[in-house]
This record gives sequence, structure tokens and C-alpha cells, in this order.
Amino acid sequence: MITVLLFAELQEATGRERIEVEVNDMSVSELKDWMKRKYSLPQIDRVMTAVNEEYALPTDRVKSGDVVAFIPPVSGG
Amino acid sequence: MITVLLFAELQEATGRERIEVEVNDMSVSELKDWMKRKYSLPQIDRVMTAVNEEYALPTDRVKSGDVVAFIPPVSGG
Amino acid sequence: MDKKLFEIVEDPIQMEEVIEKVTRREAGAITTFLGTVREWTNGRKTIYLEYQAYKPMAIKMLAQIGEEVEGKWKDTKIAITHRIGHLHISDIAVAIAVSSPHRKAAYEANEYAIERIKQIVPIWKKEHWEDGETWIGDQLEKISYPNGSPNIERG
Amino acid sequence: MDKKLFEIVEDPIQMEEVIEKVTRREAGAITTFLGTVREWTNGRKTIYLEYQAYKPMAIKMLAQIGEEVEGKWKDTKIAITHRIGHLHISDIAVAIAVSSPHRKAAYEANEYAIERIKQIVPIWKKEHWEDGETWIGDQLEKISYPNGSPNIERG
Repeated sequence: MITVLLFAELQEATGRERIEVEVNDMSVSELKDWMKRKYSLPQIDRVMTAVNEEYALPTDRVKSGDVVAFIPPVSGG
Repeated sequence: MITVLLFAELQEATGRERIEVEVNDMSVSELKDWMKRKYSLPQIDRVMTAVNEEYALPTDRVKSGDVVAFIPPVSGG
Repeated sequence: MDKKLFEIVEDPIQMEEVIEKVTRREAGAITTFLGTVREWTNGRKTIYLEYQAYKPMAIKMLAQIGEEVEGKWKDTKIAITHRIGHLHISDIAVAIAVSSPHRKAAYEANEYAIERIKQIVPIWKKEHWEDGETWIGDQLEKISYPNGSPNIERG
Repeated sequence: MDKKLFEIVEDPIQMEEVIEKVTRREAGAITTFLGTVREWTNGRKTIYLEYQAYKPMAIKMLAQIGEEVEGKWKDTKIAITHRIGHLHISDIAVAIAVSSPHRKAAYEANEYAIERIKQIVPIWKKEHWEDGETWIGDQLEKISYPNGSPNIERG
């Protein structure tokens, strides 16, 4: 099981802050594609991904127990 | 009569903060030369001069009632 | 690196406290940057802002910026506090303090830090305008990830 | 120009007060610079410093720097407080705050102001070292009047 965290516009688009996904061992880009279809999130294409609080590449693998956060363009400061 | 104000090293070299000089209408550089001889102040050559709180040129005239300040290299900040 | 140097808070930022964290006997210069809530942006009036953070990762990224700064500018020390939640006009959203023996480094390191905050720290701002609301991202401001700059480091 | 924006004081500088003077609804960025008393300079240990000012002219010159800044960087507002008298290690000698709608101008204007203070404001620092004392001028630090820069303006 993977925990997915959603913030800002993604949180509002889905109405969810946190989603548990019943998959094991997929790539970040496969997970994004799955999220895009399942929650109708075209904007996820321009979103960074963090795995366990570190920025990740599209080819990085996500495994059971990981916490994946989708990071829309940041606007702090 | 001209009032001369002295600061920092000039104040310590002369032991004076303020000198009344009994002259009228001389140039800034003439006043400096006079100060240099009278108080043995060779360092006055590298000092700026302010007349009535504005920086002045060596050729500016100083008249009775003016307040002349000798401004050693500044080191604020 | 002292964890308290990098904080995400919900209460008003006390500038003096952030400055104190970097004050040192060997420092002759301290620069600070305060990001405050501006009333007008591109002709639209802001009523208030809402900041959200992915808090544990945001603190990590602030600490990473601190390491970058102290690597690039020798003998600097930096502290950063970012506030989240509901902010009004003129409230301080972020405070950065840098101390250094000499002033040039203190200015440069401070400006570098705010640029990096705007690139890599997972914090989001929602503008509540007079006539609507929007999460701010690259569609309205500058592109947030120029040249893919969040420096992904491989473990 | 508000006279209180430019002050020479003898008591400790309260940073928050200087910042408050430039805080405005239209500002999104406030930079500050604090010049603090450093313990070591070129291998010599400072015990304390003594600052002296030609006070009325120093305030005038600070105000002139303010005009220069606000002329060069549109929509900036600046406040400067310089402390004189007896200062110890880590005490704040000078505080500069600049507010601006955008951060770039706030950094640039702030750095310009401290450079100008070191050129034209009649304030002098006497270092009390472990082993002696000296009035600091161009013999020990940088030349104070590069290119005769005190901008003598003819009336």
C-alpha cells in the first residue's frame, strides 16, 4: 500500500488530502497516469513528485510503505 | 567670527571640540592652512570640510557666522 | 545543523527571534528579508492569503537551502521561518536572517535563499481576491521550476 | 521626507521599530541590514567601540541617502537609524530597512544605502582593542572618499 498526499489545487480538485493506493512497485510516472485517469487530474502532468520527502524522478520506483506527495508549482516566500 | 567644529582624531589632537576663529571671508583651503599651522595638524590635508552642514570645496568662501566642520574620513556603519 | 534554525509556524513571526538565532560575536553584518502580504498584485486587490505547507518536507528543504548557503558563502549562518495559515495584508509570510563577518556575503546569501525558497520548498499560497480565489502557481507567477531546478539528489 | 525616518540615537536600536517605519500595504518585500560590532578584525580583538557623530549633519546626510534611494528605486521606502556612543560586541551600530513592492529593489537599495553611509555620513568609529585604541579612517579600512564621492552639490 502506498500513501499519496495531495496539496493546494490537487487537494481541492479531488476533495482529498490523503489517499491510500493498493499497489506495489510502480514508477512515479505510472502512478501519475493512474491518478490522472482515476481522479481526472490533467494538471498532474506539471506537478513534481516527492517520495518519502525527497524530490523524485518519473522513472523512480514506488514501493509499498512509501509516502508519495504530489507537489504543485510552489509559491512560498 | 567663524565657528570651527572638530571631530574624532582632530578633536583629540587639539583637545578641542569647538574653536571660535576671529576671521572673516577666507577660503576653505586658507582656513585649513591656518588650522594646520596653528594647531600642528598635518592630517587636516586629507580631511573634508563642511560649511553649515554641507560638504564644501577648497575654493568655497567662509564668512562670519558660518559653522565650519572638519570631517575626517568617516567610518560609520 | 540546528533544526530550530528552519521553522514552519502558524503564529505571527517575531523578527527579533529570527535575528537572534544568527547573531554571533564574529558577525559584523546581518541581513534580513521579510516577505509581506501585498495588497495589490497586477491590478487585483488581495483580501487575505492562505498558505499551506507539506510541513516535514518544507523544513527539510529549508535546511537544505541552509546547507547550500553555508557551502557557497563561507562563515555565514542562516535562519528561515515561514508562516502558514491565514495571513492579512502586511503580515510577514517569511523571514530570512543571514549573519556574516562581512556584508557582501550577507546580502548575496540572503537573496539566494529567497530565490531557492520560491523554487524548492513545498509551500503554496492561495490568493483570496476581492473577486475570487486562486492557488498561485506557475500559471500566474513565474515558472516555479526553471530548468528543473529542484536539484533532485539521488541517494 | 519624514524626519523620523533618519535617526541618530544613543540607546539600543529596536529593529522592530525601524521595520515598522517602512511597512506599507503596497510592500511585498522588506530587507534590513544590521551592522553589528564584530569581535575580531584583521586578527585584532575588539573590546568595545566608541561612535561619534556630527549629529545634525549626519541626519541630513542620511536623509539625502534616502532621497537618492527613492529616486533610483521607484516605490521604495527607507529608514535608517545609527547608534552612537559606547557599543559592545554584537550590539547593533546601524539598522537600515527598505520596503518595496518587489524584492530585487529592496536588496539593491539596501546595499546602496550602507555603501553610501560609509562614504558620506559624518560618523566616526574608535576601536578599543585589547592592546590600544584608534580612530578608524582610510588609513585602516577602505578609502572613505573614493573618487571624491561625497557629491558636493552647489546651492
